[in-house]
Amino acid sequence: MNAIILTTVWGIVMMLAGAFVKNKSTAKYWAILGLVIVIAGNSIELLQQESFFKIDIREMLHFQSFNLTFISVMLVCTLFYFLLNGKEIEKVGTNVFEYFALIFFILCGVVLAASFKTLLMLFIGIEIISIPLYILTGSDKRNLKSNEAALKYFLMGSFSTGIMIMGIAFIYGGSPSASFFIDTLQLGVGKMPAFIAVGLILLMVSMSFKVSAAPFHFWTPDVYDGAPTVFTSFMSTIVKAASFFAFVRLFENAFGTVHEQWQKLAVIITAATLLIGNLTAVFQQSVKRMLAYSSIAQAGFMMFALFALNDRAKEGLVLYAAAYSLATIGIFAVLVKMNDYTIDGFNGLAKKQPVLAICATIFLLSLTGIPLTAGFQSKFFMLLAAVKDGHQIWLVIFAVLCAAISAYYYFRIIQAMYFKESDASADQEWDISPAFKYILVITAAVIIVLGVYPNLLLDWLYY
Amino acid sequence: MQQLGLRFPELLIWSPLIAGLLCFILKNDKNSKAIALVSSLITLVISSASLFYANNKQLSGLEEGYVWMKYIGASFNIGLDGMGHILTFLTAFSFPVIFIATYKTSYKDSFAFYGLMLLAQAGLMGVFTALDALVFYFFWELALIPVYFLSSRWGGEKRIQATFKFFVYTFAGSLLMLIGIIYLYLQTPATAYSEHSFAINAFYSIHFNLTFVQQYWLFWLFFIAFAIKMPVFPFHTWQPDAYEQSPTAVTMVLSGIMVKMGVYAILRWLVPVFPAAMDKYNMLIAALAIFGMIYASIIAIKQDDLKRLVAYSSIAHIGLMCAAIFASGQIAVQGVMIQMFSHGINIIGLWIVIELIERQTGVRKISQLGGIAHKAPVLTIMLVIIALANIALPLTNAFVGEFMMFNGLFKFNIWLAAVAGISIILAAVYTLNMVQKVFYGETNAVTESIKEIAWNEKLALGVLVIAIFFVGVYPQPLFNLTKDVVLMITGNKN
Amino acid sequence: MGFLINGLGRKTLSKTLSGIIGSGVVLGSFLISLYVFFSVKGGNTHVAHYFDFINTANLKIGFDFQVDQLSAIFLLIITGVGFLIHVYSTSYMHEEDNKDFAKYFAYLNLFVFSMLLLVLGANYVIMFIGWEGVGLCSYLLIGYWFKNTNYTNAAKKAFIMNRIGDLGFLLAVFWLFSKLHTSDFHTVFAGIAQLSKTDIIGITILLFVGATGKSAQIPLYTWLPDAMAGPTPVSALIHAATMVTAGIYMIARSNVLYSSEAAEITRLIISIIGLATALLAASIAIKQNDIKKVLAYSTVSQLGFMFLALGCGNYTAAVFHVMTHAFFKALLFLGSGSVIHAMGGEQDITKMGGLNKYMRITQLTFLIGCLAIAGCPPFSGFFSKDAILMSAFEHNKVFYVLALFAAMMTAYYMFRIYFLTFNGKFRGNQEQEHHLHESPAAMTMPLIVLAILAIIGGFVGVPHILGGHNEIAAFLQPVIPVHENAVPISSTTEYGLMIGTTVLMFVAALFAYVQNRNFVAKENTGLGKVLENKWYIDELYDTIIIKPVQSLASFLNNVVEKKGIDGFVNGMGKAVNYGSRQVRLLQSGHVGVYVLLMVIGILILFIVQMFL
Amino acid sequence: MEIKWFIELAVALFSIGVIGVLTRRNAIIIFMCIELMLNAANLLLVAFSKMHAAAAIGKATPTVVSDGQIFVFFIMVVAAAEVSVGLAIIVMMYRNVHSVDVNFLNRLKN
Amino acid sequence: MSITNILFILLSVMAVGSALMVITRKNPVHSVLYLIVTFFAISGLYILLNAQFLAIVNIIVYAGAIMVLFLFVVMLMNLNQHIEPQKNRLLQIAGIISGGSLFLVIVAAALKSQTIKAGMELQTGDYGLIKTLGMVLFKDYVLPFEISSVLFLSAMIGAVVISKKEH
Repeated sequence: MNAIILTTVWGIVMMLAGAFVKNKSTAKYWAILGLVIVIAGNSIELLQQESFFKIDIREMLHFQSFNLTFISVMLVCTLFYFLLNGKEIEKVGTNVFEYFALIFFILCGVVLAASFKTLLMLFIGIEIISIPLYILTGSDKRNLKSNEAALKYFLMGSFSTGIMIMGIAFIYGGSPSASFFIDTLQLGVGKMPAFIAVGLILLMVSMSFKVSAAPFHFWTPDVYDGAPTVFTSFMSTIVKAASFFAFVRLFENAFGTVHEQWQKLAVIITAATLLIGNLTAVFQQSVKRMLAYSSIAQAGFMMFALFALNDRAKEGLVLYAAAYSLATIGIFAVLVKMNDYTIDGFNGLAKKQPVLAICATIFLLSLTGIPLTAGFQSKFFMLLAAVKDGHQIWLVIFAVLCAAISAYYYFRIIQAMYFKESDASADQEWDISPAFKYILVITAAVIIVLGVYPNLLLDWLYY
Repeated sequence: MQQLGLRFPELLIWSPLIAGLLCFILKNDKNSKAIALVSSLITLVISSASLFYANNKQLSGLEEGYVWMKYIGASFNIGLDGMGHILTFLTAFSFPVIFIATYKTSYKDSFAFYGLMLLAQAGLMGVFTALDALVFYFFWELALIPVYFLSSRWGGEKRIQATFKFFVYTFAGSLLMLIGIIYLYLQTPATAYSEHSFAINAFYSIHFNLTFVQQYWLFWLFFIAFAIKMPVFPFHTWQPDAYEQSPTAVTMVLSGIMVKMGVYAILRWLVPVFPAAMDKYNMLIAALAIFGMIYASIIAIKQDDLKRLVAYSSIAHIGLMCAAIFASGQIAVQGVMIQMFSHGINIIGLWIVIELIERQTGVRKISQLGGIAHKAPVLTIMLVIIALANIALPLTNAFVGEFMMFNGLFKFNIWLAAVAGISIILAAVYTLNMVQKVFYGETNAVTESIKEIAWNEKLALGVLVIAIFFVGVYPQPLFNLTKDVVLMITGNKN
Repeated sequence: MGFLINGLGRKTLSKTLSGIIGSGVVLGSFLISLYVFFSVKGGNTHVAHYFDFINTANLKIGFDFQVDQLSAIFLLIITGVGFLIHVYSTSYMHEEDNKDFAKYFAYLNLFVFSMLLLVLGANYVIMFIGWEGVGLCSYLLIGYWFKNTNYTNAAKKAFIMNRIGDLGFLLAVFWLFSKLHTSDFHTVFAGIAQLSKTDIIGITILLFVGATGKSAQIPLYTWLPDAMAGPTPVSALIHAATMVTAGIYMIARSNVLYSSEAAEITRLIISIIGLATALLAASIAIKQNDIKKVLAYSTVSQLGFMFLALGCGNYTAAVFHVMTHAFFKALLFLGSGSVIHAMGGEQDITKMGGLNKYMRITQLTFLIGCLAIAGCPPFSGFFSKDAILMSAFEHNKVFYVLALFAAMMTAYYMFRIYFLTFNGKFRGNQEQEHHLHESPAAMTMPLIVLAILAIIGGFVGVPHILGGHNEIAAFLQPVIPVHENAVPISSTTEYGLMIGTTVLMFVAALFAYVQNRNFVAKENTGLGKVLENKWYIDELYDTIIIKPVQSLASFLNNVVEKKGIDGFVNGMGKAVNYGSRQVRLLQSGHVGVYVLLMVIGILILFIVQMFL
Repeated sequence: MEIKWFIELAVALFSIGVIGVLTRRNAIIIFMCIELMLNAANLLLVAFSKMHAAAAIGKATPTVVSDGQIFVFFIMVVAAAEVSVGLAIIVMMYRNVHSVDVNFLNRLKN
Repeated sequence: MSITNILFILLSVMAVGSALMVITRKNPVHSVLYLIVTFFAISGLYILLNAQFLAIVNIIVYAGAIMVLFLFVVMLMNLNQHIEPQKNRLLQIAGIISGGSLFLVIVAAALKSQTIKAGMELQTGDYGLIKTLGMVLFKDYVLPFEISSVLFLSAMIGAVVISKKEH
């Protein structure tokens, strides 16, 4: 609850500051300050299990250790994001304060999506996330790619919103309590009613859209590619992870008891996502677009949480969210510093910028799922959950083969950085402060610490 | 005192790990060489010392291990038994030898080179000491990563593709194994902390809870991972390329020790875990391994590149080990134990010689070399001894192992043993061919400039040769070390 | 005993730096052997256990040595002949520089060590260690002049062919292990009752395969003539006197197995192979012009005789022939070495002739050798060969006739080379003629000693019928029980055969003299050409074994490995790449298509959920 | 009257909206079709709301039964917000390329 | 047939018919106008469903504000029917087919079960009045109500960010 209020307030503060503060380069400090406050507020709530504000009438939101921890993870990831990308956000356009304000509003939506108890809150949360994102995607106004991405994202996003509320309507029609509370569907273990079934499918479609699971992923590569890179970084990590959390939360609480009846849908989506994400990423020449496909591929792994829907899956999802977000934020932070986004642009980076190269390597290894990185632990938990579920072992095998394919495209970057020579002419100006390097190293260190001892994070889930 | 003995496995991991990180932190090209050498010698001392505390009777780590991921039942549990002792000692022994032999080779960014080498050593030590499936998997992968970087960074012309193929191949295999591990884990009984456990002892008793069908498919998940690592036909094609393209010091690690990971893993994590599947598939796999052995031997005849030749020879040797394991008799498995050690030593020796030749002449093609024996008699003598050990001449180390493995194989199936025997002949053909063409005959323009080897190389090769003869003549210490573990693995089968 | 082994062990480790040390230690071991011999003669056989070579739960192999009558004889032969040859070598090899000289002796000593290991081993494994060890030394010594590719090829060939035999040996050992769990001679022989018929046949045949490799029998004999590439003393020691007889030793040692009822078929095979080898090799030897090659084929042929004896169950005769053969063949080789030395390395007998004028001692000793090998009484060869022929006669008349024919050929080719070398006119060039000289004492002394042995060596085995006691048979009695023949041959027959044989030998020798009195080099035709080209056996092997293996290797390497398996692995990568290129086309960039695909996705989900 | 008719009507409108999205190229019309889809959902919500209200006669509290209508209210809020942002994006696009044809949007593909 | 049924049929036909016109008219202005007609029909249906307040809001917000905005933009861009050439015929057919199947599938799925016979007759229609809804909205739903202000804020900022001219 603290987080919602504080993000909203600070969003407004940023907005007003944008009107009154002339020096745009101070925006990032404002934002970091605000975020620290939000994190503090959230941590206090996590520690005390009690919010400063008690206005949640009819308990439409639900806060306990589990989702408060998740929110903290997301907020901390955002902090890393701000620290690494603050300078780059300034370069996108003139409305720097507004961008930060929008990000704070998105965070508010993230918190809602992580704590909803009714479909209404889910809907509002998702929309609060989506609408600012449309804007951020299109924020590079002169860039036609950015425009195109914004329009595509907007049209398809609205389309999925339509599907979502259609689904909500059917759920409402089938709800015996005539309300939108997700835990009052009283499904029991029998065959679920027709309205619920239709609503479930439509909700699954729209949530799959949000987390870019195949075959509803088509917006992802184009939007991630077209959006300003700093915002791609944000939307492919925190937003996506939050959507996933919402997705799993919704299906666990609302439809958990009839898990077997819709599990096959999750299987189809998972398999398709893994296949398409990994396969398409292989051929990409642009690192940015490759990372877009890789985010689809990673979504395939996160889909295991939905597929298995047990304790390990939920823990794994949180871990995955942290690992994936940190690694992707990190790799995007490196990417933003490059002039050339193609894989060849990374040639010889190890010589020119060894710190960047080694951190990027750790991020990529984490994304690949090599032990000692958080990426491995998260994949491990996902596999554990999926195997524990006991059905469809073939899907798990398929997933690990896809993970092997993923090594192919992630390692292309590592190979470029370390084993290939750059063109002498291709050298560029580097705008890298020591602080940036330190933070990058810290990010990498966090990934390794989580990889070695994931309980640092997981213990909080049951605090 | 017993507690002290139990601390050795940790030291074996920490010593190279810390030294490796030190190399990276200092970033000093000069010192790193010395750091590497000193730390590897320290590791050797630790490993030798641990032999005195060898507790062969059973696998035992620290009482509880360090509880690592408590509620999923994984603990950082490491320990050594006879097999672990042999392999950790091999690892500890090989690295100083490698460092000494390549002391004169200068690598670009050598701090990174030595750092990664030491990290690889730490990973290997971890694999050989892990008593917890998850820890094992961790190290299994960790050993791979430094080697990947070493090969890709300092390797030959086509290194990137070759090592990447190697990496993806083994990575895919080990992920399959991960699924197997998870599946098994979920069948284990609850412990004090958690629903299930990754501890090795839990895995060993798991087969009582598994149906035969489960055992069968789980067996393949594990076996493919190990088969790729060893490698066994038809999963071997990464190997010649990887060996060819890697810098020789790394190839030594790869072939001398890393392939033993596969053999070790089969003995530790496959054979005792799936007895029913062993019974079902032993014939199939032994036949496959032996086919691969002959196949590799025949191909080796045609190789012109020294490294590829040794690579195929290694595939053949590993094929025999694999077949012997699946022949599943005590004698055969005992032979495998010895052979793991022997093969490591021999093949490292071969690589050192190849490295020396390549460094001096820049050539690895058999057809372009010749007459080295005039210029470097000591090198030649060493090489001949090592080559003969490689073809298992009596009184060299490999004879003992191969003798026992063939013996076990013969008990298992006469025809398999007979067919496998052909490889003895083929091994002589390709090895002697190589010796003849490279070392004998007249010198030519390429070999004209070759010089006698220096003290450090003499030292390294000398140590290896002594080891070859020692094990060849008096292998009993190794038997004593591994006797119990062999019994444990093979159970009551003869 | 420990003393003996220690002495031998030290020798191999301390790579001797001069021939004197080399010869000295062999002399030392010879003296010890003598001591051993006499102590054994006094009935004092002994098995010494040194340490456990392999000792595991159910495999125990000790590093054990055994001295009994059989090994004592071989000990004497090895160390005695070995000593003489070491002495001879000091002179023969003096042109080599210091380092190589030392290396040579080191190898030679290593050889003696391995050979002793072979004959002293108390179980098959130790025997095998020596067995491979002598193969290795043979390899090293044949390829001693490693600059010459032909020589190294020959060395390689020898080693590989030996290895083929070794495989047989090894399998036999495994067979023993799998049935009896041991390879100690006495336990194996004691446990023979536990072996089934198949076991015995399998084991004996496999052991024999091992013997054909080491002792150059059909089909694995071709390495021995090529092995003449090594220095001549080496040929004398290894490829005539000692190593090649290892096969005989092994079978004689295992006589318990071979004599058993079940092994009858094996014995038959051995006889046939031995006889065939004797004939084949002798026929080839007739037309060879290289003096050492002739001797080599002669060796093969004589080995064939020994195997014939073994096949006929007369182990004593075989061992006896080994002994006499060691004397006279070493003598012949050393003699030929002396000739070659004098001729400055020339080995072609068509380029020699009339050497008797220059090298008296050599000529005389060589003549003695020829007489001995041809089987002229009372030279040693007569007694041993006669024993073999007798047992063949007892066994099978056809064998006897064929063996007799082979013996005649022996006489023919031996005298052919004798006459060509020493009689007639010198056919070499001027320079060589000037160079001709008698060899130094270090070379002639061993010749003389061996000549004496070749003359008197036969008297240890004079058969009863000639008033002797056949002492060797008596001596070997504890190891090789004498089998009484079911149908004893009458004395008359035996006398008749002996005389007949002797006469035929003389005829053959005379024929050789007549034919080669006035030698004119001419092209061989017809059978002669076939014989000169050794029945084209090498070419045959080349076509049916080496070439197919080579092309199979190429095929596997280029097609199966690169295109097949690796092609499949790389094909996976390519398939992923291809799939990637195709799948990304779905990402067409058109919103309409995206939404359409999404709707289709929704439809699929509905259909799956609702109607499946 | 049965709920069935309303479901059919709402789904029909929804599907017409989907068809519109699929077949038209003008971004504005596509957006209008999406609005149509939203309205179809609204209609369904209201219908269900009445269905629940009818079922709740005599046993339920009135606060419960108006949930559906409240939701429609929020959907309208969201739609309004979306429209403002969406039209702004379309206008921005139009300013740059002077077209609202979505088929021009193919710089990003593969 | 009661009056409600007749009204229902009339309004349904009107809604579906004008919706079809929306997607078939080439001229965007016509489409906008037909959409307004659809919204009016839907508002009529709301009244049938005892949602009087929503019916009014629908007309005010949708037909009034939103559609006028649309119309405004269309006019502003001066889009007429010539701008939009025919779309790929194949894609159109595929679109119609899949949209039609979507209708069939959802309806079939939703009405599959025979238990859905719920009647919708209601005697008192006061629960859709502004008074009732207002109470619910500002008591129970005050939190989402407040939070939706964030939505509007961000939409506002967005519109500004997107539309503001940069220099």
